[in-house]
Amino acid sequence: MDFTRRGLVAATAVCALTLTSFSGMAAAQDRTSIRIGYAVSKTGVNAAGANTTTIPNYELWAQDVEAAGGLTLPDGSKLPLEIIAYDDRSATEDLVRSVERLARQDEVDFILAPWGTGFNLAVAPLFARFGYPQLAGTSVVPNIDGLSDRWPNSFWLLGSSEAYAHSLVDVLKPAVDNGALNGKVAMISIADGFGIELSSGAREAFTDAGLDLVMDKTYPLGTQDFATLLQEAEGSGADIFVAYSYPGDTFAITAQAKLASYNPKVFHPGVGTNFPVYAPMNDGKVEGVMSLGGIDANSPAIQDYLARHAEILGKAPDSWASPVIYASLQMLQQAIERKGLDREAVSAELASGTFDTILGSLSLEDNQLKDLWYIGQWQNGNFVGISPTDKAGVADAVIPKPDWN
Amino acid sequence: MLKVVNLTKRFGGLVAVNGVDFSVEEGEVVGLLGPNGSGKSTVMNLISGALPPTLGEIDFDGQRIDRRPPHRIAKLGLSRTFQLVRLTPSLKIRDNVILPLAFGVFPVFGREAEKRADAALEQVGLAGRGDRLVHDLNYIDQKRLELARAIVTNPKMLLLDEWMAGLNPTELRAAMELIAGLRDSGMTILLVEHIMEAVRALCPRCIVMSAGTKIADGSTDTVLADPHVIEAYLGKAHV
Amino acid sequence: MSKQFGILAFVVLTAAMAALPFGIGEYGHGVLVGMMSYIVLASAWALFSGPTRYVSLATVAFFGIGAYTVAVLADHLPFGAILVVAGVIGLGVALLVGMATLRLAGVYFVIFSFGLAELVRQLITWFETSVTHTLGRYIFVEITTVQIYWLLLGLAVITLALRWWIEQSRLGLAVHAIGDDETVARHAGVNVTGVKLALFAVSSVLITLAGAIQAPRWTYVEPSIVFNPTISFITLVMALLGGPGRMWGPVAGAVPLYFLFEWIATRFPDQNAVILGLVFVAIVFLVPGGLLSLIDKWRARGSGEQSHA
Amino acid sequence: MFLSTLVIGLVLGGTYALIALGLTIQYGIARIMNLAYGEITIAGAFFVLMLVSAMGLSPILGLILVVPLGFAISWLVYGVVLHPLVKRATHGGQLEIDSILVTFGLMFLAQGLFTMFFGSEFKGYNWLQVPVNLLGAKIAAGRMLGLVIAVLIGGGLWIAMQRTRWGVNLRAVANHPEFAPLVGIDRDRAARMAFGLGGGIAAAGGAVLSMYQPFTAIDGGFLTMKALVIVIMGGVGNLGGALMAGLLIGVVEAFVSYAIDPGLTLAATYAIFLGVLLWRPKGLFA
Repeated sequence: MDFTRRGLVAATAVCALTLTSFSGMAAAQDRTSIRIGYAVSKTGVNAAGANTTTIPNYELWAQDVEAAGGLTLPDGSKLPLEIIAYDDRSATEDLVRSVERLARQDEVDFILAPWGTGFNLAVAPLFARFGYPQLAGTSVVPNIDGLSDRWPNSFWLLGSSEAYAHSLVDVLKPAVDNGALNGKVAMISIADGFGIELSSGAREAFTDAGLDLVMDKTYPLGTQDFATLLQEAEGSGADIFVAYSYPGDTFAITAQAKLASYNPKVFHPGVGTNFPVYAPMNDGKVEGVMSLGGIDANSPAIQDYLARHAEILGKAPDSWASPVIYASLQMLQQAIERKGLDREAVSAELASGTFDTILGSLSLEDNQLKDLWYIGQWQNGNFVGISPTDKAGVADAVIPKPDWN
Repeated sequence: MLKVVNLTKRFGGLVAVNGVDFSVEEGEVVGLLGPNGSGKSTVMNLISGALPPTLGEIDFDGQRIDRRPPHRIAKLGLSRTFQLVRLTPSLKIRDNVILPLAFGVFPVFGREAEKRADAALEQVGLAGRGDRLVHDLNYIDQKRLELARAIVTNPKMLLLDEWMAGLNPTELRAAMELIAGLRDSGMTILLVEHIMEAVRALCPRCIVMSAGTKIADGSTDTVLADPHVIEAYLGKAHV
Repeated sequence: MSKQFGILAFVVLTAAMAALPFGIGEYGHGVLVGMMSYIVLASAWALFSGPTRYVSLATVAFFGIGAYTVAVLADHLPFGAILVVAGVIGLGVALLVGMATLRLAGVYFVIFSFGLAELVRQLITWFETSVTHTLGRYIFVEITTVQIYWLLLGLAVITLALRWWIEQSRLGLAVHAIGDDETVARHAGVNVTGVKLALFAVSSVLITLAGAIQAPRWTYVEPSIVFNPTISFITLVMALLGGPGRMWGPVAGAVPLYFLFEWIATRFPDQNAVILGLVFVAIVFLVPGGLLSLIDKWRARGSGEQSHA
Repeated sequence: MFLSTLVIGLVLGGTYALIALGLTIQYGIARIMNLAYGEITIAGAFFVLMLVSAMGLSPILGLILVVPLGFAISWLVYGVVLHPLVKRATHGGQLEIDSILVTFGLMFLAQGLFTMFFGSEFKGYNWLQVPVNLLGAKIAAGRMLGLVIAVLIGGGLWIAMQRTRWGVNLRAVANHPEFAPLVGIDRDRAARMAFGLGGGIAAAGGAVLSMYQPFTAIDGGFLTMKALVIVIMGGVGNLGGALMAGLLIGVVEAFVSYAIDPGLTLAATYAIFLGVLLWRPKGLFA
């Protein structure tokens, strides 16, 4: 029965390891800094997305705050930031544990949201339980209204899948009505949370608007070749091509569409179209391509943001989630300035206050940011917002899209 | 005890065993001879179930056993050794011997199995070494262990595949005594062997194969004097 | 030492592990869940792969099936019943797959098991997108982290007890013999296919349950979340490091590696992958053949004292 | 539609085949299951990207330069990391486990280094994105080039394996590793050579890939798995088999996507692969 002896040794080791790893819990609150923590996918399958949208903006904001001498508190004093960043390795279990660590071991003052729809949903109950506000800037979720009831501290800033679908319809419908488009839609979507939510929202919205969905296919993660799908889309005779795709797919879809001289009157691929690399990757010949998001290129605040992002981080931000994330940090900053480090009060302020951000003056309705660019289009080298069509600073949609060259 | 009818095995285009018939009566010790590549080991593998036959029928102790998996054939009371010693080194020596007991037709495990395993080890000359590792054994002792594993279940029939190959003269004598002891206890044995001394001493009857077919079957002296057999072994020039 | 003492020590150890969550914070609970999860996964993996030496990368296929079952049924059945259903589904898949594949050997099985995990993930994704049109699913089950930990601890106890029971029983002989030489085992009367199938099924059910128990911690699951192939690799590495041939081997591999990974992830988040890679290489070189070989050396030195085990 | 789908499939398969060729050599001759194989491919892609975007050189020049580089790196990796393991292994099973572990570690290491140096965003450049019309399918010239290079390398290697003494030696090691030393072949040298050669081909595959497809620092894992599937289907060490299996997978994916459901293309790949494993574990073309 020698296993028992070894078992005891193992058990002792387990206990020792576990206990030592929890000793030296967070240091006393001597308030020489404000501790901000976050866990995002620095590595793994989500890293490409997180490193394009979330991480650069967290870093940019931290530098901006530092340059300003720290975060201002209600009494006018300033405290520097102390940033604690973890890598969730693109695994939810690691993310959940990192957030627990930030809240309970590091005892940070605020936790910034992770990257991605699923990951934000996965930690929403934790943020709620620990009482941290969650400013989710990279989540497109369905049935968004139920979420803020369930987790009152959660704020969903990138809109719902239904909103994207309706905004797209708002752009398309007038063109269909005046005969510029034939009203047929070919849609492909990635078989992943993002693609499914958006495509199911779109399916409904298209039908309601009387558009004819002549092609509706999903493709799995990891698909590299879209030649057959594009062939079929072209063959369907649809004037409107919509793809709810991920960045790699978006690039491939665009490249292959150009190759095949497939030039539908509306060409709308998914995430990645709004990435800065999209234009140079296509020799700048992206005029008229539509997608999710957009910016008001004429806004001085946005121009300043773009310039600082490029100057400080050495690369341009994407034109969808990046400004939203940066604006969410400004909201957090201003809420802290008004209410201090009391997280409950900060959450309440986020829910009800009005904030001055690079996206203009923002306030949330039912914990959601609804005043947002849902659909954008490449026009003269910028990915500008074209819908909601009644939003200030809106650009007119160019339909039909000009030829690829 | 064992009856083989029209046994045939093809590997792709190669016919390793071609329509072999023979039978072995209870208590008999029969030598299976033939030059290298004549199909002897394949016959052993077909009987023990290691390979399925292409054609033919094998009956053992009144039951048809071709197409049966080896573990079910073993349970009927047919044990074997392998041409190249095969043991299970992650088990202690005694456990190597207990294995077939534990999975016999009437499984024996625990004290009783240990007792019978130790008895079998003693029988083959490995008394008191049950707790050692297989790696501690030299070649002859590994062969002994393999034999202990084969006989511990007290099988009705034993297949020995060149069990005495590679032994020095002293070891060979000991090995022959062991087999003789088994024969005297009434065990039916079919053995493939190249050592003529052992064959003459142990087997009253021999079957000779060449190129997959049976070329002789009869009393050892007669068979070994048969010109066909000599031709098969030594080539035409010597006839 | 007697068998009674062994059992007593095991019970005391289990009680101590069960008491661990008291007095440590919620982050500690999360750590315990992660650790216990890998203890179960590595031990269950080794239950089949250790003695038979089949290197399986199908861990996440079953883990994901468990988690996904919870996601599908969370609103319809009580959690206990869901666990039963998950176990049954895991068993069914394991038997089906096992019957088809256990004659593959060596690296072919490795690749097959990896392909299986991918196939399951692709099929579930396709089904969800094309048939139900919902890929992500919410899991709202009222269960605390500590309760999850206790469930996993119970599963770990069952896994280790099973391993112990197998080692004591005649099945243990068969299992080791199969690992050494299947032909010998067959000719000794062992129904090799049956034994392998049974082990594969038991191991798979345990892994399925581990996935099911943990699923409520994530709130929201998608196939890409629960069928993350890294889980298979980490499990494999932990079990191999500790030594899958021994009852406590996987535990001995899982615990230090888990803490090491955790430490690296929190201390060096930006160099995580590089350090992890170097650690892997270092383990292979500094602990040749894994901790297993060290344990073998101890065993060789102390083989006399083991004789009455 | 049938013809153009076939052409699309063949072109897609060409890339798969090219990447799988190197792995089948590594795995067949050096007997190392190299889980970090795809990282050499990605390293090749990054190398060409640097040449093109930082120095403005032609990707074709990059392709030529990257082969000896991939060879050298793999040759070194074999010598420094894998050779000691081969020498140490007492039986095949241990080497198998050791090499899985160590190359898995190398995979992490390489992905970490790529991320540190290049970031984890999508990288790519634009080159030869001119359509070539082939039997009704419009294919990127870069992609066509991939197919041509795959066939050239595959064919060239096959001829070298059949006709040269060097190739005969390598094949001898692949088919009968235990007898090779008896006829005076240095197994270790052959293994190192094969590992390097495989690395060279992997890097070439990366160079070709970068010509028409954006990539990230962690794409190597997918490539390794796809290559592994093809290697097993084609029969380990079988160059012609890898070429055929790569093309076959490409064609199957194209037809499933076109005729059944794009959501099932990858499922179909794995289903066929599992079927082959069960039906002919030694490969379709053994």
